[in-house]
Amino acid sequence: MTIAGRLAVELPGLKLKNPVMPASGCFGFGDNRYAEMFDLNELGAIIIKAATLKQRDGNPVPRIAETKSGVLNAVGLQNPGVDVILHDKLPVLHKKYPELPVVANIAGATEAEYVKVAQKMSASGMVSALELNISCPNVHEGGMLFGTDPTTARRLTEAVKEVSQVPVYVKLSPNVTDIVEIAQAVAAGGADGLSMINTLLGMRIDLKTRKPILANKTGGLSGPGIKPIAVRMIYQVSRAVDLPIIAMGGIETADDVIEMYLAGASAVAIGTAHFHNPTACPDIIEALPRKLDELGISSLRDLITEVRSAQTNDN
Amino acid sequence: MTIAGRLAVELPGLKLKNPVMPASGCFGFGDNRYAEMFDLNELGAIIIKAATLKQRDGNPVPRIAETKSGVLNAVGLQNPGVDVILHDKLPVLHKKYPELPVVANIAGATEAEYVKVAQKMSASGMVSALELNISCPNVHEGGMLFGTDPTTARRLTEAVKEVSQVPVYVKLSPNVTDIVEIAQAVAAGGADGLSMINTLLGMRIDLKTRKPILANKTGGLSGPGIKPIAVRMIYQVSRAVDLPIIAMGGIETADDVIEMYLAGASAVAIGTAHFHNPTACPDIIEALPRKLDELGISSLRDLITEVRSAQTNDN
Amino acid sequence: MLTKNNLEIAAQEELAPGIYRIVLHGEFDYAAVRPGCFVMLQLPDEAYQLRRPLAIAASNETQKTIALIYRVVGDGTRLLSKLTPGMLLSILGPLGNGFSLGADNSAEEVLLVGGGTGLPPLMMLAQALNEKGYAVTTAIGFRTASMAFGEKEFEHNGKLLLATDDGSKGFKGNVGELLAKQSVKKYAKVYACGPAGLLQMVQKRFAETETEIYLSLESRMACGVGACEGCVVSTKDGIFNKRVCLEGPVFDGREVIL
Amino acid sequence: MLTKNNLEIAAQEELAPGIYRIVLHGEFDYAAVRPGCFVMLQLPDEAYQLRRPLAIAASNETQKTIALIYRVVGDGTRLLSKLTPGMLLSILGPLGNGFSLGADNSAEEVLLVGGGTGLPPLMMLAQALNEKGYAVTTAIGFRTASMAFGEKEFEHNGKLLLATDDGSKGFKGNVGELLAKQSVKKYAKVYACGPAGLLQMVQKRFAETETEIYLSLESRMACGVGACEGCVVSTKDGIFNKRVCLEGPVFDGREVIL
Ligand SMILES: Cc1cc2nc3c(=O)[nH]c(=O)nc-3n(C[C@H](O)[C@H](O)[C@H](O)COP(=O)(O)OP(=O)(O)OC[C@H]3O[C@@H](n4cnc5c(N)ncnc54)[C@H](O)[C@@H]3O)c2cc1C
Ligand SMILES: Cc1cc2nc3c(=O)[nH]c(=O)nc-3n(C[C@H](O)[C@H](O)[C@H](O)COP(=O)(O)OP(=O)(O)OC[C@H]3O[C@@H](n4cnc5c(N)ncnc54)[C@H](O)[C@@H]3O)c2cc1C
Ligand SMILES: Cc1cc2nc3c(=O)[nH]c(=O)nc-3n(C[C@H](O)[C@H](O)[C@H](O)COP(=O)(O)O)c2cc1C
Ligand SMILES: Cc1cc2nc3c(=O)[nH]c(=O)nc-3n(C[C@H](O)[C@H](O)[C@H](O)COP(=O)(O)O)c2cc1C
Ligand code: FES
Ligand code: FES
Repeated sequence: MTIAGRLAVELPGLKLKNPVMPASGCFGFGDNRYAEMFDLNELGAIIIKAATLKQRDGNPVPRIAETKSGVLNAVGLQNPGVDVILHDKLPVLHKKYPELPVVANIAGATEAEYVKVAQKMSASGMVSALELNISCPNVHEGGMLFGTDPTTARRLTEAVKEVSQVPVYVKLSPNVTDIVEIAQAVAAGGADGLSMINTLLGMRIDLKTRKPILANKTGGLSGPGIKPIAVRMIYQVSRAVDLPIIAMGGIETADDVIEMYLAGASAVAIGTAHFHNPTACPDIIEALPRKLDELGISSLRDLITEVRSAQTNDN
Repeated sequence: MTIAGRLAVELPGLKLKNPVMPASGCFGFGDNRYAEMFDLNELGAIIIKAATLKQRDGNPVPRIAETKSGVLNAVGLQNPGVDVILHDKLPVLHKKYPELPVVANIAGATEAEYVKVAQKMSASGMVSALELNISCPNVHEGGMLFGTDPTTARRLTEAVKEVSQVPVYVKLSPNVTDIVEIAQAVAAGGADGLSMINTLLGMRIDLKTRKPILANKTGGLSGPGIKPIAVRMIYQVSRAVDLPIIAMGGIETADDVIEMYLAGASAVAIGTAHFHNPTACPDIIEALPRKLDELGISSLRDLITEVRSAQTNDN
Repeated sequence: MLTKNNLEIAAQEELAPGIYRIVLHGEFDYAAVRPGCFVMLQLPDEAYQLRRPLAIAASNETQKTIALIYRVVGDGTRLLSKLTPGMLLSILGPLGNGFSLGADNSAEEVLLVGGGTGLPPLMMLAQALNEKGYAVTTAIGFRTASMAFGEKEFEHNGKLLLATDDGSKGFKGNVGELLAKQSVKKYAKVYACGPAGLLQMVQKRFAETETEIYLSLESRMACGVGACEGCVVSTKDGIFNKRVCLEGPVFDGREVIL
Repeated sequence: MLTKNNLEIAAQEELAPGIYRIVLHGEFDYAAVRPGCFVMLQLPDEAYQLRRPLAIAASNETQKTIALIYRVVGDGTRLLSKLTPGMLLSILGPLGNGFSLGADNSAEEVLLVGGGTGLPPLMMLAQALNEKGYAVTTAIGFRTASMAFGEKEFEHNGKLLLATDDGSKGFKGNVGELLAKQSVKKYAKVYACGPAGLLQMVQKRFAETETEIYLSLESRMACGVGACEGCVVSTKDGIFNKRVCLEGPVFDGREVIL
């Protein structure tokens, strides 16, 4: 498969005809009714819901709350487990969309669990890259705890890199004092790329019940309200670490995509935007060429080069 | 002066007829045209703009950018210096509104500077409390650096407490991995209360110039988009630290105020809401009694007691 | 194929205090609508990230209209109630499985039980069942007489049992108490939609009977299409194994765990 | 006393591609309006936290209307351009110092220089100066003829010098080049509003003359009332010592540092 065109981008393990992919957890395994609304072959890639070693039931409901320009979720990594995903979910996805690159988001409660999931997933031949989720704020064991300490993050990255047969993108948590430090640690651990950002830890309280709306109490905040935080973090990290970044956090439009590229991104993922605009991905893909024209950008590849070299001069 | 009524609350140094005060930096020293729109005597208190030892010019413009349900600012603590404030600003405020409690936000580049400002401010007889700003994301020296390391935060609190003649509220930064740890540190340092949250570090990039909109590149994100983060942090901290909390971060309505109380707040400050609703404070004060009726809450004092005791049972 | 469409507000009226009926006009997959289906409605304000799930109360393919009936409970429905004819709303749907209607030309007796905002989907259901020949009885409850709505529609399609908490109209008490005074064995099917307490009451009341039980659930939703795992519910077969938006909102009352 | 008022959109029209004139009707402190004043307009969408500063282009106390003229540059002005008569907009104002007009019944020659969205406040200014007896000359520039607006208003109140970048109407070139061909010594006052480049040109051109220079500045604003220090500008007397919203937007061209 060759990729060409002004929207095409190339990242470790990912030759993408365009940079747009649904973010993990917001598009299941492609097996939902959003898939009736457009052809998933139009996507640059898809990042599937987190996979853990065993089936996870997730958190009690309510799992969803709304905030101004944001959404709180506490799904808690519900998934049928890596074996079922490899056996039931990915073959169906692969069969329906043979040319759609798949990025598998993986999570675990222990390093050993992460390693096993990585092993199985990457050996399947059905995924192009792994997205190492060290940033889920909604589970007590594992998740975000791996993403807030640089030493732990580095060690986990090394362990997963050791077994993975495909490139590994580490998905960073924004709930840290210094994201650059974590990015540098996972880079030192051998990460092939970064995915950022995961959700910010938040809460809503119901005035009548006086209790948090989410059964889990806290949840992860996503959506356009967090975009400025994502842009800042990507800007800081891309200047400090020489790894490609899959950007996410409140992207809704082609403008937002370009803003992420100007911050230092190489590709983008769309999560929360689906909830109000189910065709957010194809809409953005369609709008991008016009936006590039308007801004005098020849191609996204060129834009990446320009931004990265401007960064060097900046420093 | 006695305070009574269902909106009255009492915090160290602050006997407030209602819990609503403009947040630091969003209402100057009361010397702006918002003050034409309502009588500042209606306010519970006012938190004035940060004071530093010497005059500060602040950051270059643009200093303001808009985000979805949020605002980025990089004013950079522009102020005329503590002496001018004490000589020109506070006497005017005091004369016009003799019964309006004033909380003075103070900042510095070094511990010595903080201490001097605290000394002068608290000795003036014109302020009821200090708000120790260890969380400004928009200045390079000092500011947020004092608020992200527990040891530094504790030491600074101790130093300021030693000289202050009025209670000290420490204003915490949300840009940390573990806000509870910082809150515990400043509590150990002798803080009389907490103010939370300051702004989150963010950025917007202009698509045409390809540069950050703010001249300072990054800025502090405020407004309703960050409210869920503020609620979560106040909820966590109020369970871990036995200090009254002045809550801020996206409050726009009486509902938001009650949500903050349910999270663990004892009073509230309103910042960004002024920019679209200049009478946000009096509007909230007017709406609160109706909201209390609706929710069957007899008084804010009772609500604080109920929430704090429910917290104990929770733990 | 699922589509989102911009439908125009054709009319909006307040049926009872805080209860509105809004009629939307335009392209829609009318053929796919079944009683119990819902739509995800986008509010015309960018601060609202989530579409609101609302049941379809009526659908008219000829006139190209659907009607929704909603209660103002929060900011979103409050904004919706202020919108005026002519404005466009983005509607995703129809979604969900809908009620199982059973065979045509049946003369079986069926019971519909509703409360609060559970009534809208039952209105469409009552009509569909009546048209199929079923003998429909509907039992609904309100706080007080002035809050009642939908009576005419239900009476038009069968028998109506009305309860009000304060007795200002019909039976004094809630629907559960009303039904407690009745024999319910005769009903071949019972369909219920409303607050959790009402569904639990129906589930319990009919547990020992032969009656087929269909319960329509509510859940906080993000996607509405089975993509996010936000709206799950447990059944006898597993924990959180069903999505209200995709496998529901109607569940077998003997399977679902409330 | 400053107030915010809900004014009703009375009319909206597109004057030139992307340039709109909106007329608002209702209570407002008309007496306090001076040419060069602005309002802070709230967009009817909760995602927008900041009001938009827009100059008052016309004000009519008898009819209780103000007019604003704006260019669509971003999301906020795009939304504004889609709003229709009858809707209410929250307006804070009038704000800012406005232009210094000088004595009544003067016959002095004055020059107005404008470009882009700097024209609206000059329209009101031209009329006020003309009414006072001044001999008003206005020099304005556009990219091309089809983008021009306001010509009639300025011609009605004095002499108009028009430039277009492509020469499709009037002088070919920008306003600076147009003025370079003229003697400007005769003007007692010059008033300018527009992009930074234009203001700098005026500042430079008149530096060595006796002419009073009034420049109206733009700045990104949060409060618009002097509360946030967001909109500062430097003068000869100090760094960032003036707020565009409160001490401005009009500054003495010999004091302000651009
Ligand atoms: C399948 C389904 C069908 C429904 N049909 C109807 C109907 O026909 N008429 C009607 O009045 N109501 C119906 N509801 C409930 C309706 O969705 C909520 O009342 C509405 O979303 C509240 O929105 P709000 O913005 O006013 O409240 P807010 O509290 O401001 O909403 C905040 C968030 O919580 C969600 N939410 C709040 N309450 C509920 C609830 N009870 N159920 C699900 N989500 C909720 C909102 O959708 C939104 O995402 C239905 C719910 C579901 C799941
Ligand atoms: C005193 C004053 C008077 C003005 N009068 C007019 C006028 O009469 N006609 C007109 O067309 N424009 C005028 N402007 C500029 C106008 O405010 C902006 O074009 C407008 O705010 C852009 O809003 P937006 O949402 O479309 O753009 P966005 O880029 O989406 O706005 C984002 C934020 O940036 C601010 N912003 C963007 N551009 C400018 C700018 N050039 N100046 C100030 N803030 C900006 C917005 O107010 C908003 O806070 C004036 C500005 C000032 C300061
Ligand atoms: C409902 C929901 C479920 C999510 N599940 C996952 C997940 O399983 N793994 C993960 O790494 N991120 C998960 N995320 C985070 C998103 O992938 C994304 O990082 C985040 O939402 C920010 O992007 P957005 O603002 O575009 O949604 C989830 C987000 C949402 C809203
Ligand atoms: C323009 C602006 C200036 C601010 N200046 C200060 C300041 O000087 N000192 C300080 O502690 N916080 C400052 N803040 C932070 C606010 O006091 C407040 O903590 C924050 O904005 C969150 O509240 P809000 O969402 O209600 O605005 C400033 C905020 C804004 C928007
Ligand atoms: S709402 Fe997303 S799966 Fe049901
Ligand atoms: S915009 Fe706030 S001081 Fe001018």
